[in-house]
Amino acid sequence: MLIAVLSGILFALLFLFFRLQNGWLRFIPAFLPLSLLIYFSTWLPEVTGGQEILFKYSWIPAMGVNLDFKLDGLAMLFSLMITGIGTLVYIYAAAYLSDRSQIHKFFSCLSLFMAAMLGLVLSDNLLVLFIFWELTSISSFFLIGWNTKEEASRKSAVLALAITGGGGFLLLAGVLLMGNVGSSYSIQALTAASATLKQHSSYVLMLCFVFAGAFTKSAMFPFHFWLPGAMKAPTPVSAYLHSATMVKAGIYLLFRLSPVLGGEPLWNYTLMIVGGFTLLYASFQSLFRTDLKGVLAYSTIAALGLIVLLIGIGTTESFLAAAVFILVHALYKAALFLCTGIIDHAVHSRDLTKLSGLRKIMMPVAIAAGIAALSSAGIPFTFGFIGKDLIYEATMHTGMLAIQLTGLVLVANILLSYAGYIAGFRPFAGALPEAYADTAKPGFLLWGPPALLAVLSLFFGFFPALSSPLVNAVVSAAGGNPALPDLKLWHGFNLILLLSGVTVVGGFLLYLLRKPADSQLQFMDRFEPFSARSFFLGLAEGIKKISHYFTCKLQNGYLRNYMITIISFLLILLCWKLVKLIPNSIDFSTMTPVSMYDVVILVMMVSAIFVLMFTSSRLTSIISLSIVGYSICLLFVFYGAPDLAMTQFTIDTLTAVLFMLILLKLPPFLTLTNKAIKIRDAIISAIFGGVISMIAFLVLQEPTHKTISRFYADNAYSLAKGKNVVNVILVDFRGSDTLIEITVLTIAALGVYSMLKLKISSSEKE
Amino acid sequence: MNSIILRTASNYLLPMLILFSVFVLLRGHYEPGGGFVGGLVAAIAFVLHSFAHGLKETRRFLRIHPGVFIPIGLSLSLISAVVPMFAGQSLMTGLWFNEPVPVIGLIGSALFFELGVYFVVFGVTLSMLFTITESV
Amino acid sequence: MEFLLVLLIGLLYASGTYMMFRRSMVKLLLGLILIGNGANLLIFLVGDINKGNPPVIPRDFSSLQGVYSDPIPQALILTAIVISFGLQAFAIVLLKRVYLVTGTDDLDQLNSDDQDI
Amino acid sequence: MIKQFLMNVMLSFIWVGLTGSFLFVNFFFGFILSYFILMLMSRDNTSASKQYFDRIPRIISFIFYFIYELIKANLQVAYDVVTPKFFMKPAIVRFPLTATSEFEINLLANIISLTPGTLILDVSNDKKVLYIHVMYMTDKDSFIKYLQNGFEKKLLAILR
Amino acid sequence: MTDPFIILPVLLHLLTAILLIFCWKKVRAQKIISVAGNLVIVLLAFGLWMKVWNLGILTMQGGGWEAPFGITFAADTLSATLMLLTGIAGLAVAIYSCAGITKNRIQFGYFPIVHFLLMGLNGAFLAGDIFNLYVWFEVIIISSFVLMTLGGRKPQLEGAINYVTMNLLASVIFLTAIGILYGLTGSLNMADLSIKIADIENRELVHVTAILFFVGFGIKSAVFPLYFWLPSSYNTPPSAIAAIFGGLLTKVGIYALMRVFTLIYIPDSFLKGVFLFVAGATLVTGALGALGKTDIRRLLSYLIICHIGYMLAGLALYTEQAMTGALFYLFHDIVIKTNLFLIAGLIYKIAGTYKMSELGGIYRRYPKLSLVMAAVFFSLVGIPPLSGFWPKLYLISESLNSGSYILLASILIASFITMYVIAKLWAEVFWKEPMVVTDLKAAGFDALSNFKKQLLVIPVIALTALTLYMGFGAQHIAVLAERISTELFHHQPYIDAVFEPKN
Amino acid sequence: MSLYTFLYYIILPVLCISVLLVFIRFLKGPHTADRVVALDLLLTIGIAIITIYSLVTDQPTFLDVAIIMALIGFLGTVAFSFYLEKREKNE
Amino acid sequence: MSDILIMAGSTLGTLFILIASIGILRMPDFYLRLSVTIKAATLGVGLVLGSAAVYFSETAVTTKLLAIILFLLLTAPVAAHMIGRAAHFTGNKRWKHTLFDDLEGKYNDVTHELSSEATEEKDKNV
Ligand code: NA
Ligand code: NA
Repeated sequence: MLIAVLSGILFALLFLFFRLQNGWLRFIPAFLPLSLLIYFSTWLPEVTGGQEILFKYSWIPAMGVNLDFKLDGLAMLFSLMITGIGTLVYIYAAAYLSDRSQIHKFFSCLSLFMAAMLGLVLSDNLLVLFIFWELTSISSFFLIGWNTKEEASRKSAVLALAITGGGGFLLLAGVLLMGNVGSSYSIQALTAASATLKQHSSYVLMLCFVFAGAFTKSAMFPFHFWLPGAMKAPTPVSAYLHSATMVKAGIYLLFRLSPVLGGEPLWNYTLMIVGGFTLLYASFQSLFRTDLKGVLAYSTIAALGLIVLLIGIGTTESFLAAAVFILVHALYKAALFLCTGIIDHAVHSRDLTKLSGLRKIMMPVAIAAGIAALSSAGIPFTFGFIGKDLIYEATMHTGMLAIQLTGLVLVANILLSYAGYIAGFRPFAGALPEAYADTAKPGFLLWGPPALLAVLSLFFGFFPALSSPLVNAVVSAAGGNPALPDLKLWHGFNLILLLSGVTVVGGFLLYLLRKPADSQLQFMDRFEPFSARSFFLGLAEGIKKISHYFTCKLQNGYLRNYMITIISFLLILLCWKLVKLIPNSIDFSTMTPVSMYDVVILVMMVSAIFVLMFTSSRLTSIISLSIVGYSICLLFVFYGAPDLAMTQFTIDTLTAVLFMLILLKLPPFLTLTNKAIKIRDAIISAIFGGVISMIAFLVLQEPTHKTISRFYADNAYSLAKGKNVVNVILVDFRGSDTLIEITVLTIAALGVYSMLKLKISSSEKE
Repeated sequence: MNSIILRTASNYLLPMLILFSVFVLLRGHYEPGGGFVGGLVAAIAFVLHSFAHGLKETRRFLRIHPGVFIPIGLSLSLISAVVPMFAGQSLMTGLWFNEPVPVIGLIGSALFFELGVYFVVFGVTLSMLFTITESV
Repeated sequence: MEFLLVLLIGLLYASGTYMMFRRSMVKLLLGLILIGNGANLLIFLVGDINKGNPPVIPRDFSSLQGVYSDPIPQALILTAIVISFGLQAFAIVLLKRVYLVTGTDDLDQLNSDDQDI
Repeated sequence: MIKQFLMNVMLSFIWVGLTGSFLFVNFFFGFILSYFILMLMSRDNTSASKQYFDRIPRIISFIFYFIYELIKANLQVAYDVVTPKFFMKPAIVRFPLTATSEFEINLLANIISLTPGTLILDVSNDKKVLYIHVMYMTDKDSFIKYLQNGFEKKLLAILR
Repeated sequence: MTDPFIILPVLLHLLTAILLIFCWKKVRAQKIISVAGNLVIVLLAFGLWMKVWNLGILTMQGGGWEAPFGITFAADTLSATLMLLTGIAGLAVAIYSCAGITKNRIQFGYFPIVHFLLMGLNGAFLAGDIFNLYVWFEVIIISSFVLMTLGGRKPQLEGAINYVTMNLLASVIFLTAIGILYGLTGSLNMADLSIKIADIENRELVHVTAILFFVGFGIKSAVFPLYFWLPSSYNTPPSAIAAIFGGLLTKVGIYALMRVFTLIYIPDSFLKGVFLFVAGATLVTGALGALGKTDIRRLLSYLIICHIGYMLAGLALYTEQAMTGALFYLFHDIVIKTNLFLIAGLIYKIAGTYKMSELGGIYRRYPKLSLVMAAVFFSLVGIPPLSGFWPKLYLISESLNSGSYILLASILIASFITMYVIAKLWAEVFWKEPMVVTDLKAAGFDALSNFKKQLLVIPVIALTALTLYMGFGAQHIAVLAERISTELFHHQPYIDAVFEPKN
Repeated sequence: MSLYTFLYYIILPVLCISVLLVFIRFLKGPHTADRVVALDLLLTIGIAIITIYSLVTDQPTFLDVAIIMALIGFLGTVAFSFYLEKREKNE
Repeated sequence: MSDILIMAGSTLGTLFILIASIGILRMPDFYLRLSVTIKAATLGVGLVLGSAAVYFSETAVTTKLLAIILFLLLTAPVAAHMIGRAAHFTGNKRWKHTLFDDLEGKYNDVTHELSSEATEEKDKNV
């Protein structure tokens, strides 16, 4: 099983390095999904028999991340769709893609994507599921942006990644939250702990996160807008991603988590509202599209909304309807996409206002598309009819909401039927324009896959019972009642049949009455500023602007502002703590008495500091600095630190010499800042000085036991054979410091040397 | 700087300062001083010389680039720090000869370490100042 | 005396920061040196200070007797002084180099590269 | 002359060794003692040795002369500094040198500078002239004479 | 356990540096010595790591003086791991530098300084004495100053002024903190401090010093609002230099924070709150800063800041799990940031610019190289199962556990923006066709000899391989990080190891 | 009057007063050269103070500092003069 | 005996130092200040050091003190010369009662070389 899942990834790597330019070699990759399809099909009997097949592989036990795969009905349904439609898409793509030199990379991405999808649907570990979830986002990023030279294509890819990936991060939070609460990432275990999860205080948060992930992925309103953009991808990609795989990942997740998180009103109503609204909105939107792919995109969004709605209803009937509709939709939508691709490939247009009469040059395509459209509309003897039936069945058994929901679904279904007709009939009906007359007929490898899909739609339409075992297994996996009767074509005359009829006829009437026209599109475009897409793009733009403003404010290029910020930050933190520590009185008795020479030195030092601060002469400032240094040196002498005094003195003198040498050719100080700024700076500085003083003072008050310096005082001579204890510390007790210290000096000298000697001219290349 | 008085003064101050620097270096373990101040004083001797005679003359007088003292001193310190490790002891462990030597006193790894410091400080200070003087 | 030193340290820090907030590179550097001095004095102060007893073992003794200045802060400051000498020297030279390249000492004009923000 | 000096030093060391006291004072005493012994021994010898024994008294007398001048001038200046009114008549004088070598000039300059009231500002690049700042200038020529016959002559007598 | 040889990587770096100084101006010899030295050090560091892994904490007492009287060097698992990673990054950079650094920079001490820098890093990881840590920090900053200014032109020097000033400020704050700490305890040994600090009654005062340490290290690790020096300087030096900076320099600040705030201080609720705020703000401001940047290295600079936030978040949450995440991120970040700047350098070599608007078409021209880079970029973003992903699990999970929803939001926002900007970068730099098609054959990457090309590419590939290992072999890293986290939070063994009587 | 009292209560204060006087000159300037001279004199007095201080505390160790000052303070003055002479007149 | 010597020496020395300090404060022009201070202070410090030598009367310390005196005697005049010369370059104002200045105009502005010519001497001598 692991191999089955990972084979896609392995092949992805393999395809990267083996070019497949020559003729028939292009079709070799199709054996990958095909063999996987066969592999998964072999498990069909067990799965439909109600078994759950488990495979466990240890990966990162430290984090509870294990490659646990579970093949149950739901996983099986999706696996079959992924590999089955995958096979067709592979074959189709091999024939479709014109740029042969890149085709191996295309298959690489596609295989990666397929593997990710398989992993997603098979994982029993939520974290692993998430990993594959993100992988689908990434691999679809590459697929959507396949036409790298077009800016629109690149933008759509980034947008798709941003939305689905962003949702992904939220989903991750949700997964981790579920894991934390349920103390496992195993879906099985979480299902068992379902009650705990639902009662937990963060259940709402959990739902928010999970919905964020699922809705972005499955293009629910208001996150739907990435999907039409993603149509910039090559058609095989659209067909694959938007019929059976990528967008269905969200659906899968909701399905999968229904038994874990579902059943609560919040879950159900959110899904119903979001799904319902998306359904209505998208199906309405599809009315106004003139681009074939646009129609398909919006009808896909609508279909996804419908499925979400069904999952939200949360009854066995609705699960059943959803499961069937997923399959129905996959079959007809993939077929329609593939047909669209053929048209695009042949006549280089997808404009519905221009396309017509194409049946004359591509009859098989027309038939396939037609059947798909019929299935989409739910004409009897197509699989779509069964689907519609079950949908109405489900909505009508929702108790209080039955009428509203059914009405909603009815309206939407009519619109969707229309979309199906438009996509499946319009390009083929009517007269063939001159321009298309001598178009070459598409090859078998192009029309074969959609035709096969159409045939399958018909097949299941005639024999719905064949799909029953699998569909029932799906329902039971989602937590519905497993004991369901087989699907039947004929339920007798009832309300549902009537509704189906209304749908079909209504859609057809609409199709006859409405002609796609650019004017309608332009009409809709007027509402564009109010759309979710505009909202999000505007939001992004706003964030960018804010960030730009903010960054400019912070990172303004003025060093002193940076330092003021840093010091202020430090001060805020320190003051917060120090307020509590302000001493009531100061005890001078324990302090060293003040002598005259101390005072003189201090007075001199303080004055020198002020001279240094306010002088306008550079030389005076350096001399003042020297005086400060020399005063410190004298203080060191007074307080018993001759070594320090010597060093301080030498260094100060050398620093002064350095300054002299450097300052020679520098301009004089200028008064550059105004008084207000100076006062502000002075206040901050004064507070800083005060805070440091206070800390120093507080530390002085604390009793300390200096055992270590006592040790040095006692043992410097006996153990280290030196009488100058400071020096003994420097070369022996703490000799390592000194070794490093001279290293610092070495580096500084090297630096000075290189900086002054190495001058790379601006013409020189780096 | 073209002053005869300074030039002459630096001629006799140079040996005095160097002598003094060695004095400071050797007694550091017993009284204030040590390799660091010693090195600085020695460097200052040459800085003074360069002020009086000009950099070219000082360079000629010194013969080798002062920067050469840096790696030599660093190696010396490093070696005196590392040698104890060959005896299986920690870095920087003091090793001492048993008998004291006249003038200097006990000789130990610490002295070589200080000598290294002396060289490094000398080389660093001088090469820095020379480089800067040249580029001014 | 400790109290006066505490105030002095505060003043060194304050004046150092004030200088660092100015626009001139030279002042910035002087400010850093002042703060460095303040830090050294601070370390010196928090070791026990007392007058006139250097931590040097007298001639006829083999250990320090009675009151003596804490040698550890002294060793620390020595190391810190030397290190900051290296850093300061480097910074001084950098200042010079920047001046040579940009022709200004005004820090506010040293942000030609921050356009792309 | 160097031979004599070395001899002198050697004898001082022997003295120190004999007395077994390494004190500076003891060494100094040994030096003076051996100086006189050597002087007595070398009555009739060459000019080189004569030079050595002549020079020491000259140095000593020079030092005393210097100290005398130092204190005298210092007191004069001190008086001027402490009293409210200034009696100074400062000037910068061009002083033609008799001394030629750099060392001589330097020594002379140092000594002139160290006595209050006079300060060497510079030496001309051809080493012929000193520029001296004088606090109490009465007559230029007599001042130059005074210096030439005073410090310069005595100093050159020691050095040459 | 006492082992004097833990210091060897440090000494070898010093030795190599000295050798390199002796070979001043001999470019070829320097290249060979540097690479050889780094290779030996990597092997040594690996040996040390194995030893620490098997035997536990190793110590060396400088001068043979018992703690706390001498200077203690201690290698626990964290130190050993960081030394190993530093060694690897150093080796990669050294190899890259052989072709990626101009001859005149090498003639003016590039390699010795790099070794000094690496020495400083290794030393800082080993330091068991707070003042010794300060001294190592100084080695690091002075070397970085030199590298920052080496052969610099205007922008580089302007950046250097900012860099130098703020780092010096940080050093002074750090030094002040050390002084105060000494005044409080009379000790400098970190293990000793751990004991002595716990005994001080005036807890508020203790926390005041803690704040000083936090701000001092905070500046070095570039957290909000102390990071200003980073964006204005990291984009200026040559890429090999930027790689060491980006990969290692800010991390040593984080290391110090982790060490000090587990061993010496136990943060109180106020400090934890500050950490949380700073971590969140770092994540968000760093990410916002990266938005809309058009210069690759400037973008990466902001991402460095942003991602420092993750590590700080781990510390801020102050649980073992969170720390595990922070450590994992730290290891991941060292490798990846080094690699990213090397990659930026490669891109520059190829296209002659860092401006995204002028770049393009890399994917078409160098598909395989691009894929290597893609792996790095996606690891950076944290696309599972690559290395940037795993640590976030810990962090998100812990922020959920502790109810730190603002931090959680910050983490998610930061992750999201990182992903967005990297996706945009990919689209711009790799997919888009370049606006101006210059004659790159003559000047750029293509003109280099095959050997030189390999010198540039091999380190990138090797580091990418390491990153991939960290992703797919996350189990190993996780176990390692968990062990370190435990060591950090239960530091009694560390103290025991330091005070172990001499045998 | 003991030697200690004499040195501590008379000599040291007088030296301190001298320091202050010189420092006033430093503050007054007016020319930078005056400041340099003041600095030089401060150093010289500093040497005297250290000497007296070492007498007072009976610690000859401090005299080492005085030696260094005597030797190296000179360099500072030379450097300042060098600067005064070499700089371009832009202050 | 030695105590009296020490007291006398230090008193005298301190007095000279005090005079130098008053001098530097009071003197009307730069050259006079320089002139007064450098030597009075040197003499003063010399005396103080001498008295310290008497106090410690220990070879090591005494030689040290003598060394300081020697250093001061060797360096102080040189320093004075350097500053005086520099001050002359920077055009320091002389006291109004200054009689004459032979140095005026003798420096080469570019090379800072000093000539020994006495051509203008007669004119300057007022
Ligand atoms: Na008078
Ligand atoms: Na005189």
